[in-house]
Amino acid sequence: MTLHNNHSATIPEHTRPIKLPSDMPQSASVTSDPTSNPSNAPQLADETCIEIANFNAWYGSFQAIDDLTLKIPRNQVTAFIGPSGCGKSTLLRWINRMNDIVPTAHSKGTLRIHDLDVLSPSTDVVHLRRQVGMVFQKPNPFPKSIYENVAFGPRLHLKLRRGELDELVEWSLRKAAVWDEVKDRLHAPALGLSGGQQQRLCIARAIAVGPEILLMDEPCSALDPASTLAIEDLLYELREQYTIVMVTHNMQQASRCSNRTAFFFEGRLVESGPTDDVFTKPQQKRTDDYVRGRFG
Amino acid sequence: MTLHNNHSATIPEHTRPIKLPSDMPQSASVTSDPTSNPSNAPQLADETCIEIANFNAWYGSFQAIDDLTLKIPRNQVTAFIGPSGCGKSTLLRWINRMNDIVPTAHSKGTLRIHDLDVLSPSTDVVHLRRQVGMVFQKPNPFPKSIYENVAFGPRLHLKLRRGELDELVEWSLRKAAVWDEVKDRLHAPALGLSGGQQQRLCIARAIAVGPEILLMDEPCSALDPASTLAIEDLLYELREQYTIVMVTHNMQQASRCSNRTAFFFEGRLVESGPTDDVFTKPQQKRTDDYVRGRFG
Amino acid sequence: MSRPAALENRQFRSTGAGVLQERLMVAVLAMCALATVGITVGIIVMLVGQSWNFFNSEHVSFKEFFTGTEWTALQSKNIDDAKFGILPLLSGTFRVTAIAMLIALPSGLITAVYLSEFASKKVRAVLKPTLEVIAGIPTVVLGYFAVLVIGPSLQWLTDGGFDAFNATSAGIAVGILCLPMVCSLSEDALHAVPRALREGAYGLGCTPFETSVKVVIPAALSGIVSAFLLAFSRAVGETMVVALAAGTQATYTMDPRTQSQTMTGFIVEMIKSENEYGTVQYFSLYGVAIALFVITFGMTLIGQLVRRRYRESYS
Amino acid sequence: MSIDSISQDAPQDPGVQRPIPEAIRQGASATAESTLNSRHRKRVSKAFYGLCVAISLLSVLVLVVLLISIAVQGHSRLTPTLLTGSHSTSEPASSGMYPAIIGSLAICFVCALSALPLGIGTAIFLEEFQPTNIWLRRLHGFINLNISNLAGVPSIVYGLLGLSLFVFMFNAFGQIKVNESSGTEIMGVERYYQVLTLAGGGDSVLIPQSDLSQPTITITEPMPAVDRQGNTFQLEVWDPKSETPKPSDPAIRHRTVRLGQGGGAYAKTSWYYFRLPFGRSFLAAGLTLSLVILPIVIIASQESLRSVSPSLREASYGLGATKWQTVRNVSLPAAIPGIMTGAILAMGRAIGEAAPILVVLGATVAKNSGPQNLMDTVVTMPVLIFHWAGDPQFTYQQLAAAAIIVLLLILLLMNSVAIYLRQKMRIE
Amino acid sequence: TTTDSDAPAADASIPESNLVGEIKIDGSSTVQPISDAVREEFIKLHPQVNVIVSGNGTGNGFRSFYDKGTDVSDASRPIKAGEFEKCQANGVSFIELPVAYDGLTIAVNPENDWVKELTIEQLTKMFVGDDAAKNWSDVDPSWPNEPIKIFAPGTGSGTYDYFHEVLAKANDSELRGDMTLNENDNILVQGVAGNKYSIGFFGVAYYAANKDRLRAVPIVNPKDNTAYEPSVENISSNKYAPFSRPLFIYVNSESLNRAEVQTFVEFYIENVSDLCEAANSVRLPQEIIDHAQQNLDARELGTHFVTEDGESREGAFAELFQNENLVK
Ligand SMILES: Nc1ncnc2c1ncn2[C@@H]1O[C@H](COP(=O)(O)OP(=O)(O)OP(=O)(O)O)[C@@H](O)[C@H]1O
Ligand SMILES: Nc1ncnc2c1ncn2[C@@H]1O[C@H](COP(=O)(O)OP(=O)(O)OP(=O)(O)O)[C@@H](O)[C@H]1O
Ligand SMILES: [Mg+2]
Ligand SMILES: [Mg+2]
Ligand SMILES: O=P([O-])([O-])[O-]
Repeated sequence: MTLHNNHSATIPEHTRPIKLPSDMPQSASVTSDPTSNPSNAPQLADETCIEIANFNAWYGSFQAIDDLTLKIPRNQVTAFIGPSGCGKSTLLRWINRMNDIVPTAHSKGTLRIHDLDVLSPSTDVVHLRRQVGMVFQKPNPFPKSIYENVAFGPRLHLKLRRGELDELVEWSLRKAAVWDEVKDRLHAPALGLSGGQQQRLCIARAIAVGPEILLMDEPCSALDPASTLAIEDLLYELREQYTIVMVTHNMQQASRCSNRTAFFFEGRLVESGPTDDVFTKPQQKRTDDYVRGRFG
Repeated sequence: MTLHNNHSATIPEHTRPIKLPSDMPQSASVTSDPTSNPSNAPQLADETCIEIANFNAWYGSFQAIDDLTLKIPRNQVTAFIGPSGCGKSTLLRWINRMNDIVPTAHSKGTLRIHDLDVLSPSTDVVHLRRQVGMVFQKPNPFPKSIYENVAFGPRLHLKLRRGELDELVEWSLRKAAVWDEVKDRLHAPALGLSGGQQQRLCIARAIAVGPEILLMDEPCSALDPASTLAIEDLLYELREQYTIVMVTHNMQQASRCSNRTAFFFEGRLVESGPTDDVFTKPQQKRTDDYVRGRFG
Repeated sequence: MSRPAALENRQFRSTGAGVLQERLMVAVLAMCALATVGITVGIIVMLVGQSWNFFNSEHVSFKEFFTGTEWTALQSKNIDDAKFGILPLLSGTFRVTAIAMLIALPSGLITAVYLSEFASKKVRAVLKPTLEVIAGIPTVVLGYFAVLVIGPSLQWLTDGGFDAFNATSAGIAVGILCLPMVCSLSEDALHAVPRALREGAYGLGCTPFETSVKVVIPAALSGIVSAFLLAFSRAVGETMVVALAAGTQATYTMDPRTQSQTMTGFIVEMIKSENEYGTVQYFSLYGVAIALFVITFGMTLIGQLVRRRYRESYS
Repeated sequence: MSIDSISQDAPQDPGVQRPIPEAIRQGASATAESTLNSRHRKRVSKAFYGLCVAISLLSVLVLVVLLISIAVQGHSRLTPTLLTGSHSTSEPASSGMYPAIIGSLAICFVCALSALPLGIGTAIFLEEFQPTNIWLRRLHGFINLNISNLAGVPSIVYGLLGLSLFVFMFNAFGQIKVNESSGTEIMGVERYYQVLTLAGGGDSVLIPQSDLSQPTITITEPMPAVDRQGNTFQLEVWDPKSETPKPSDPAIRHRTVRLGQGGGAYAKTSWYYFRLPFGRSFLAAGLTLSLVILPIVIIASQESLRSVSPSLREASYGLGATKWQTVRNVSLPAAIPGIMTGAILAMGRAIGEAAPILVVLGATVAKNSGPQNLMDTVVTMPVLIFHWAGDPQFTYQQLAAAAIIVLLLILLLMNSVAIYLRQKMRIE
Repeated sequence: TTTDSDAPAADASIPESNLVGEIKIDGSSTVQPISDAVREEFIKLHPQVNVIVSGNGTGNGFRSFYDKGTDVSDASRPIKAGEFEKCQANGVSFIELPVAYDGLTIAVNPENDWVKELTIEQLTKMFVGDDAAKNWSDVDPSWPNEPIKIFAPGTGSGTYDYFHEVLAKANDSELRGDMTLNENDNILVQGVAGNKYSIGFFGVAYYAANKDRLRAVPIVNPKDNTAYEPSVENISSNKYAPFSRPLFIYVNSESLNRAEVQTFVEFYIENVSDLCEAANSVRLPQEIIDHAQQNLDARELGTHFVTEDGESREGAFAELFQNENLVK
């Protein structure tokens, strides 16, 4: 809480850190235009948003993540790379406690988002997930209309007045750069959209509840080249206002879209740092081998 | 037949090309030491083993391969690359008529292995598949013992005395570079092996029936780096005696292991040629984009 | 693009009601699930409680119950004449079940192999619904079929060598009844065999027959075995067909041409006759029921265990 | 490493140059023989294929023979009477199955109302609320195992359970006897005395019963009574020994009884009449059948829920939905077509079940109408078929066949509804 | 619907019955067809009365009867002393009403061409004791050497009891234990009709309904040594002895207070002689019916077939069915 209060004046409203429900009234008064102080951006860039320390995760008795320590800075795109099965998805799914639904999954260590202890059993996961949106490998819109997909989250969480929901849906779809393509068929089934449109719809759905962080697990791996491009453009825009963590298999994509890269191997973090450094002058031989495609 | 007879003296016994049943007696007399004339190797490299011309393939009404023409030379490794769904596997599966078991699959055009018309309904597929071994993306050993896996094919096709079978199993496992790891537990279940060992076992199983051609559909994509390395080493050895066609997603793997590369896109062959040329000076923009990771 | 008011000024719904609803639903659903355990407990309590009246009687001994070759619960008015050896009922059940299995297992498995390995879409489109229709036929109908078609045909074929009610016609009808079950469960098992194994076999030059018999069936064996066990317990527990077609005389023999009262057949007869409710003869039906329950429960349990092991071996 | 260097290195590597086994050498040289071998193997394969086709055809053939034999036997009895009449011993030819159809549907209804919520709830609990705690996980596993075992329990055992649990309720609430109040009555019953009037021919009036311990009444003086519309009126008494002649006006006769006329208790029940134990009632039968189909419903629902793509569920959780919200908004809507299909198939099973009904309701088929109240007994189609098929008279045999045709048609109808539902929901 | 308060006089001639209630009947499967026939006629007149007829056998019927499970019990033999005691103990008093004659018919398969007639001795050989004849040839050497397959009513039935009484009671033995027993007489018919070497016994009604697939065996009357068929005349004249027997209904007297039961039973006695013929039984002499009617009208409770000391009375039906024998 202290960490956050010191900075609260400089933090744009929409990236307000996660607070326990009791904190709401205090910070509700803080309002400022997110774009009013661009000069603050570089300064913010180094503030830690997610802090992982000595983190271990298991599925049953299989250890998927082994003593991992990593800081993920705010308002940047962090890419997780590494060969299949190295634990990238597992880590991502622990950040918003998605692994709660895997009966065999358990973990140990520290995982904080600002001042919130994510792993604590008393953490309100509903609240957590409202602040930490997730986008999956395969676009997974609900078999409902486009509108209903986006409205799903707000309907669950927010008290809305008439008209507000429509406004929110439009805003989210615009933000996800898919509004123009769907505005004439908001009530058509979402499954009728193309893969790329579906994936952008999923992003719209995720940002409609106003998260601070977006987790993306290989968001482009099921998409055609054109759709991939559209999503990459979108990431480029969104990073202004969200902290983004993405898993990718495509090294070129990682180098194109991310500010920072973390390389995992067999459940351990091998190397992390600014993307350019990791790709051009990796410190570890294994990283070098991997980014050059020698394995994986 | 003519094409083949001209060269028969230089072809190692176990890689003798496919013949129609009527040809058998004539060539049965041909025996020569496979290693006696290494100087011939470069010359052989250009002889066409598989000839594909104006080939089209469909699944139901969906055209997976569109008017494809390609020559695959003998005793070389040819790599098929291209984004997912471009028809690489489909082509591979037509070469040994594996698509016979897909009810909706049908095709048109020319597909010859030496003088054998593969697609002709009168072709003896059992005989064909004996000569064209196949190794799959995911290692698929039978749930039997290691020995039984390798002995499975020979038992089907050959009349063998006891000792002969043992000898053959050992030879195949040695050839597939897995003998040392399994020789003490030949009768243990094959499913107890690691992924890489299983994949090499599958290669041993394929060569135990004495094929000329080995088709490999992403043989390393399910494997860890160490196993991948072992398989790549193996390919390197085997190409001396087999014509190898492999599908891969890993551009670096293609450039490391193959002599020739064919790039597919959306059911068409975009470019094919010596691997170095395709990777360093591709003729087509799309090829360039792909090998640089701009899509796929 | 400024953020909509709804997000600028997020008014969260209170989670209290949601949490309460969630708890309530979990409790309700857990009650449902526990109720299923309650049913099993109920069955066991009921069977044990009622059969206590039987086993506790001075006229019944466990030894006689398990080894006696005469069962005269329905025939003896006088408890002193009653013989309670379950072997005749077991032999009746065995005869009917054996005949049923002789029919259902091979043909069910072969049909399953056909469906999963060879059949074209069109054939499947005909065959699967046909089997589903057979599976949906009420057992009374099959009993009727056994009495009216199978029984007379057998008598006609053998020139009266069969009784009017006999184990064979009941067995055939029960076999027809079990066939779709064997078939669909075996097909599931065959279906679960990874395609890769089939392709591996074809890739080595196997014919379809060799692929099925040497690779696919062995790989699916535990699933098939558990299908067989389930069919077996279904046949053992089948009631209406035997009540109509198998006859009501409990004889300790292996002759499939004669009447054969099965365990279920006996229970129905006893219930229908309401023979001396409260007498040992009446309660003997619970003794038979508990034996029946133990047999079928054991079968399904083994089937489940087999199935579980095999699931693990693939994942 | 260039390709050229590889190909030059290769021959010098001694590891590659292993002798080719004799087997392959010979196998290859004896190709003609192996072709013969392959021809033989192909023949075996063809024969096997033939066997498969033959056996599969046989199963179709069985169905055809069965249907034909039933159609031949029953077609002449497929008359309107079959659908409107009821079982008759004196005039077999005018027998029908109206009460049985209504009875089966009523039982099915009870069955659906009880088994579906319970079954779907259980399936949801097992599939969607998987606990992380190891002991609770074991409990889950145990419940799952228990359900598959329940699916294998013979239906007649469920019948016995229903008999103890629903029909008699272990005699905990008393027994059902004639001339006494039956069991523990909870609602839907009014007690009267029924007294014959002077009108004769079974004309009677009802007199409210005030003292329940008094099973009979003797009319000695005028008293209030209820007519068949439920209106209260004053009942007149006529003394045969008195001078007054027996009233001749039928309207008066309707309202007059003989002096000293006795009457016995009559329990007037509403449709919602409810008592414990249930006795041999369709409610007991429906509940018993719901035990039979419960495992089927659970397993079908589980399968259907399992086939809902986990990614949809994760999407919902990712948006901060709770488990129950996810179930209600995402999993259940997506699984409903499968659940409905399973449910309807289970209903089909319930409609065709006879053994537990025989145990719970007995084999009586003489009933002219559907159930009048919850505690009324019914006739069901399978039991009627069982009864008719067991009767050697040719007419009944034909009737049995005709009833089977009707039953199969009803099942077919249900299955088509299932398929229609499945398709419709899939499109939406 | 017509309201009865101002219904026109024309309707009064056939008043529409508004009798309601439920009547439960169980017992003899031999009487069941008669009760069924009466039921069907009765509910035509009184459609709102629910009459449930089961046929689980005389003994089973009596058990429900003394447990107050039924209002009326059908019986193909008189109540036994033990059953009467139970009734007394449970406070169930009843009126005993004979309703028809039955000839217990011994039937064989029509293809059976060797059995022309049967004597009591032959029947005893076939049916009594566990050492009874296994094969037909054991009864008469000229008959085929094939096993006898016997289909008989269940032990809860009056027919079984009656048969037992005639053949086995005298020498204190039991009927053989390896018969196929079934309370459902239709199953017995099917069994006998289905196999050449089978034999069975049941009420004449079941034979009459299946004359085309059964053959009734004439039974030698021990009094005049002549074989008689179970025909209507032979049964009613008691020539078909000893297998001619009366059928009864027993009515719970408490139930008889109920208007619907009273109406039903009156209807039963009034119409049974006509209806029983339709149901293939044999009508009783009118004087017996009249006597039954009197007993009913006078509510004469008790049985004629058990003595004061609780012994079953022996003797011819017509002689026993007298008021002086009535025991409450
Ligand atoms: N639900 C689960 N139960 C058991 N093991 C799991 C489960 N999910 C993942 N694993 C195992 O945990 C390890 C890490 O998995 P994870 O999905 O995090 O890998 P990944 O790096 O995302 O790989 P990929 O690139 O293939 O998605 C793998 O070995 C995987 O097999
Ligand atoms: N059995 C099948 N039935 C119908 N369509 C199929 C079938 N198999 C493949 N296809 C389609 O044919 C196209 C080519 O498939 P193919 O498997 O050859 O692609 P690929 O290049 O091997 O892709 P990948 O790299 O993902 O394996 C794809 O669009 C695929 O969806
Ligand atoms: Mg992953
Ligand atoms: Mg592929
Ligand atoms: O007539 P019974 O059923 O009692 O033989």
